Amino acid sequence: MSSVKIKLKKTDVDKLEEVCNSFNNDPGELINVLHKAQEIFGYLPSEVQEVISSKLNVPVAKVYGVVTFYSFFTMTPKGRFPISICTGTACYVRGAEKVLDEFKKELKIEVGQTTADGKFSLSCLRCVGACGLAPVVMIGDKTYGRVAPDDVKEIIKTYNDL
Amino acid sequence: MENIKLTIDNKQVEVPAGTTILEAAKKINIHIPTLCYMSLNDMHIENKPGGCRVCVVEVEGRRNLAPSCATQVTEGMVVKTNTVRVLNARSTVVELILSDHPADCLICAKNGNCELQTLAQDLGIRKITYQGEQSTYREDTSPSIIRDVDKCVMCRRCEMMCNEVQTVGALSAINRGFNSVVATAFEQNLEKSTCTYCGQCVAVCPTGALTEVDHTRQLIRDLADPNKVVVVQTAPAVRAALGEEFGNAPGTLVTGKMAAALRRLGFDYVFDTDFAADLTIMEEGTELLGRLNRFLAGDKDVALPILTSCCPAWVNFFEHSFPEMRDIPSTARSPQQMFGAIAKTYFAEKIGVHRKKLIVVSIMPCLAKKYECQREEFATDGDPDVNYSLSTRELAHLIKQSNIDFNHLPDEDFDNPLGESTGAGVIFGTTGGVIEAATRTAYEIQTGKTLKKVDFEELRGLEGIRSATIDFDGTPINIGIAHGLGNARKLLESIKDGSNKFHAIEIMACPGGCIGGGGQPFHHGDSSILKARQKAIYTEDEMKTLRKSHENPYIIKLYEEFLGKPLSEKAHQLLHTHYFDKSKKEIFID
Amino acid sequence: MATYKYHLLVCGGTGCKASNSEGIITALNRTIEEKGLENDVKTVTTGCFGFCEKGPIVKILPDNTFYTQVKPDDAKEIIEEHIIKGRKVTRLLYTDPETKKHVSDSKHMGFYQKQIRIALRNCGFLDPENIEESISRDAYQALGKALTEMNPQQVIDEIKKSGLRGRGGGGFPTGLKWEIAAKNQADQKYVVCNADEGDPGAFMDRSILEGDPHSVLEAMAICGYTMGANKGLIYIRAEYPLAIKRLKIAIKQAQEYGLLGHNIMGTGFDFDIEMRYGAGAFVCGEETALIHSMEGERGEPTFKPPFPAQSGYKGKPTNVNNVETFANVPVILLKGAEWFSSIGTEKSKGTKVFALAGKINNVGLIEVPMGTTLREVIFEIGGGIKDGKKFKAVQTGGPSGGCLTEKHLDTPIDFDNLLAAGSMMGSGGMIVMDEDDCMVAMAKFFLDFTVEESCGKCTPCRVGNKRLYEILDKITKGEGTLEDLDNLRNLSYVIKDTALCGLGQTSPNPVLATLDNFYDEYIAHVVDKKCPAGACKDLMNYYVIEENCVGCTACARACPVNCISGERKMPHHIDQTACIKCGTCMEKCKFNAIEIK
Amino acid sequence: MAKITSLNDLRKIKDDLQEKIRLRENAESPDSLAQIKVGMATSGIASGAKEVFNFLVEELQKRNISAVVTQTGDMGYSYAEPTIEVTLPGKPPVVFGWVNITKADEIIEKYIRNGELVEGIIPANYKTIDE
Repeated sequence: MSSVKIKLKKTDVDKLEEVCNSFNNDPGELINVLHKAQEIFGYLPSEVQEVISSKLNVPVAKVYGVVTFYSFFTMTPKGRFPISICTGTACYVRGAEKVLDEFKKELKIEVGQTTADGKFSLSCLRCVGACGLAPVVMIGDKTYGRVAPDDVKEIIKTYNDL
Repeated sequence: MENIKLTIDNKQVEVPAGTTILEAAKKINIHIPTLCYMSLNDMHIENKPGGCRVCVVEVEGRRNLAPSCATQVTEGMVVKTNTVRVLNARSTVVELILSDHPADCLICAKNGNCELQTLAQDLGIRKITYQGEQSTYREDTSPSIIRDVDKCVMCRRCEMMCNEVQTVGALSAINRGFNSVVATAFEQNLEKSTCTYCGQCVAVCPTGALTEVDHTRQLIRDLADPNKVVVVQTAPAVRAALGEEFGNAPGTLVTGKMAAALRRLGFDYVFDTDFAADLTIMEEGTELLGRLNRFLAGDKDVALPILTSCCPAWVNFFEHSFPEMRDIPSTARSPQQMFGAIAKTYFAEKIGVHRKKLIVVSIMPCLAKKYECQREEFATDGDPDVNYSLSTRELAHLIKQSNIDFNHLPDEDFDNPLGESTGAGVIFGTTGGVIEAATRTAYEIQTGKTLKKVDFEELRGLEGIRSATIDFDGTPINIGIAHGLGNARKLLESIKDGSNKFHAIEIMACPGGCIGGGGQPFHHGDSSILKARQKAIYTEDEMKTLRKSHENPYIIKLYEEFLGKPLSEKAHQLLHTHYFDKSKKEIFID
Repeated sequence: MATYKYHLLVCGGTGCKASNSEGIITALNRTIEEKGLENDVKTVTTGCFGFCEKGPIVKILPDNTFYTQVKPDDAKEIIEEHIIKGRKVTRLLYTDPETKKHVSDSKHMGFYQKQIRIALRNCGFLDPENIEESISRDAYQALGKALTEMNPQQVIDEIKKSGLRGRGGGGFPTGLKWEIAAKNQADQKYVVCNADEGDPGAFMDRSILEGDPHSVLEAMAICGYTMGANKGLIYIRAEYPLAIKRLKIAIKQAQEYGLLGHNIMGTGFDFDIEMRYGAGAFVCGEETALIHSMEGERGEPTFKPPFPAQSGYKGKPTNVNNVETFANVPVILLKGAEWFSSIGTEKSKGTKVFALAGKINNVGLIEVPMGTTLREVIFEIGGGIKDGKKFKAVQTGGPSGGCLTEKHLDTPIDFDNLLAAGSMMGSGGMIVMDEDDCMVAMAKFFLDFTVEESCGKCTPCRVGNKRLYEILDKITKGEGTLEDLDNLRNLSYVIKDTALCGLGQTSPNPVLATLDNFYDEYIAHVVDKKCPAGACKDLMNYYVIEENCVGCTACARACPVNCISGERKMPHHIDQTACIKCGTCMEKCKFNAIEIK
Repeated sequence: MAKITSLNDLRKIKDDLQEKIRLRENAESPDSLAQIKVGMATSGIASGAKEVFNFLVEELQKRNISAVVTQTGDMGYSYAEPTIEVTLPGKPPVVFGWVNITKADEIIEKYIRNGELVEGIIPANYKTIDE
């Protein structure tokens, strides 16, 4: 958790409050609100959680408790090209771990981290349901199937050139 | 309700439907060990997440073991609480907890009072088979409470107290799996949270994960310093509980022994917060009558009901959660702070000591008092009116450290002039007491008549929210009482939406009032202890010859010699305060 | 209305979409337009065909020609050759791995031959975004029948009689569950569809929702009718964007048609459905955790009783079934309980969908009658083990299940047989492993999953599984002892016996199953410090085969830690104490002179 | 779209819509339906196979006869084109030659509907063409 306070854009805060209102500021809708908030901001910094807490009248500790419970929510900004490696069983037995290691090696970051230039972030997914293509890697919305460790360099290169 | 027959460890027992196996077993003196489970049944407070799995038992016909705290009995159920399977499972579970727990028992604040330690001892655990990674967290020290989260066993009692009972919401379970723990938002320090320092989390924590900030070392140094005059004040609830730390039955009054012990510890003056409680009644009662009379005279702008302000956790609570209502509570400072202000002015002058050389220490059943005496507005030139505050538990430790045989001490009296009090001051220690004390005085001042009976039974009890109407010689005065901040919140909401019309309200942050404070000897979930303490408080009141604050001769003298009259300018300066809006969150917006 | 002579079905399931099935449709449509065939040929985006291994799939009707691994570039040829000239594009046909012959009709493919598709009946057949296609295939007929011709108890009785059991893992009789929920009186009740499929390697629920959303919506309404609920909630993984999109479209269309909402089909029955999103927590597959999650809380399970049927969502009676269970319901009502119960085994009726994955030729989604043997599934439908390797084990039931071996291959699959064999049905993940898979590492993989997904509420799961994982980790690193094996077993039993919810109670299953079936492999790791499958990196050593080494020094120059030494043109040597087992030497060696032992 | 307000409504709509996927439904259960293959190699098309094919598809639907009409490549009877192969459920396939619209109509009414044989059968040692 970084202690650096970030500034939120007024328009984004307005949008977020709008989202809360659209759910009638119902505390029971916390998870739906968090989903929308993450769509707006890309991640859920503490400031965003504070806004949601006061709108929904849910203690911010509890908001944080919920955010840290679900792996889908993140408090660190994702890279411009978020890389997710499926580590479901089907991908595991077809060598996902080696692919993951290769990404770590190439990008010099660990799972959950973002490269210094903000370009790539690395995360793991549990089964995207494309087991026929195992091992599967997703970069943004694009899915790469049957990825071999040797392909990793090439894949990263296509994005580095963007 | 229908009864259910079952067998536990080959013994028949009949209990009402809805009873748990744990409760049914207790009925026939089978004590199944528990850890996360806690019930203060008289307060309707219960923690039953079924998470620790220490209380598992074998139920015939069931595939796996059943948590006895959460499993309700059924007709003909056959339960076994001590088979090899159960014992192996139980000790393995405790070993697992221990495997993720620091083994620094000898120097832990909870040593000897730790429920996990007792459990490990009772189960005869001699080694931890499953060793592995232990979780580590940053320690958090606030003015009142220390969080050593490494020792958290995820019983969730603190979380339940903070959220369900107190509705403060400073704590929540965070993360998941092995990394889950109870913490504050963003794992920041308590100081940055909405924590009121009520200390109820500390009161229920089974281990050393939540403890109070300890001032005994500092006190020992101050007592030894020949250049300092050290004055102590003791809150009313302390005398009703301190004895428990020395093996006395709950509810044993140890007022005299406590005074004797304090004197043996080396305090120069042993005074009583009860004196300041009487003073509080004078100020708060007068303020109440002032507002009331303006209201009765038709003044629409007057803020009613008046709310008591002697509980510091309650003050923190409304500053955080109801800042818009901060003109309603009485401006009277708490007895602790009134005492400090008078000690460092009136008394310091009297004995001719500069206030900076006078150390005022308080013994409180409370952890929020540690924070309260550090509030900037309660200091003159950086010198706090009350230097620091110790809990009942810390005092007990100190007495033990100083080789004092507490139980064989003679009963001694407090010193004067700040040691004299009436029964009204004593009952501040329990829920309903402050308002009863205020009523005794306000009634006589308002009506000019003497009360025939000073006991207002209608204001007493342990129900979370109570109300009563007192006849002030023809004028009905509506009084509301809430203890536990969750109940306070309900009462405040009802005032806000206009569904309740009270003239005066007493609020205490802790369930039971100060007798159940966060600094008291641990009740370990036994609410009969709280009841016994409450009874003791009323007994002490009854034993007093003077039972109304305005009859305290030293109070009368204080006004004559120093303050003038209640709400005088001097009284305002020394005995009243103002409140802050702490609800603002730091959210930067571009 | 144009009478199409051909329907070209293109799989729009997630797997095929990931391989650009959308591009295929665009290309097909473009060619159709170019050739002026708009009135003769219609393209349809359907749900998953199941045969994911060979996706993207394009199926041509009416002749049932099944084209595999189609690329957008193939579109032109398909239209020109197949549609215009009536000649099949042979190179796109499926080749039977045994006979090496092309198979044109999916009905003659081993993958489909043994399947009976009930839950998947419309997947790969209908356009899931078009309610009319569903209606034409009897969607909402069962609901209409229930509402007009049956009372709630009759519906429940029919479901009970069918023998349908929950497909989410527990196998609880569905009709009984409905009956309990119906009996609890309340002003408000809820029907919840559990679409938070969490098994890594199971994707049947997603495929049903993507391919046939209306069958689920209809079944939820039927369930609502039986229990007196007028509100349905679908709890779905946020990671399933396509399923979410199609569900939303389906709900909207059903509302527009008056098949959901107020006064359905004029019967006075109201029922509406909303979506709730999961956020990545496996434990939310457990119904109490799921309900807490829908209420905006941490998805921690709570002790039952009270069961959701008594006190569920917002404290109201709630019935939770999973997607596949619901998908079976409308067919049962239309075709009758007797028809349904004629399929399957004595105690497990109907079919089960499995996600077949791992080291198998035909990865995909299959639906087989209960009682089909593992051998049939793996070797007939699945086409056997990939690359001609040897079958070693099959993991069923995901992280909660166990590994079954050679000796279980002829076990007919049903709820009870799998349990008896030390595994479980789970939601239907079936991962096949070959000789290269280390079973200790496999158990560790599943425990890693459980540790990460444990909610942390109860001690055995929070700490116990972590300790299991640590012991397994030790063993795979060659640091395990025989005592560790005993400890693994004891701890596993205690966790099973004491954990709070199904996730915790079943989490040691992979450990126990591998201990039971592959004890030798554990012994090899612990005593011989060897990994027989050659999968545990720490137990492998690289050696130079002296006869093969020509002393070219390529390996020595590439070694990042300089642990290879030797004279030029002389056999080299690897210093085992310094080797970091990176494998570079093996990669660089052109003479096969490096081996792993 | 008007709302469906009764089960009968739903059934009616279903019947109306069924045409749209009849082709798919029929393909699902080929063994229980008449199967008609039209030889549509270049020579077949030149001799009018396309018209026959269209006629069969449309007329069978109009006359509410469930059948699967597909096209196939060269059947090997170029002398008799256009040729069609008709397989009734449970019967061996029969090939008809010199099929024009009139002939096709006759085949539908007599053979497909009633199983009566029509002139023009090619009695060769016929082999089904399939990969």
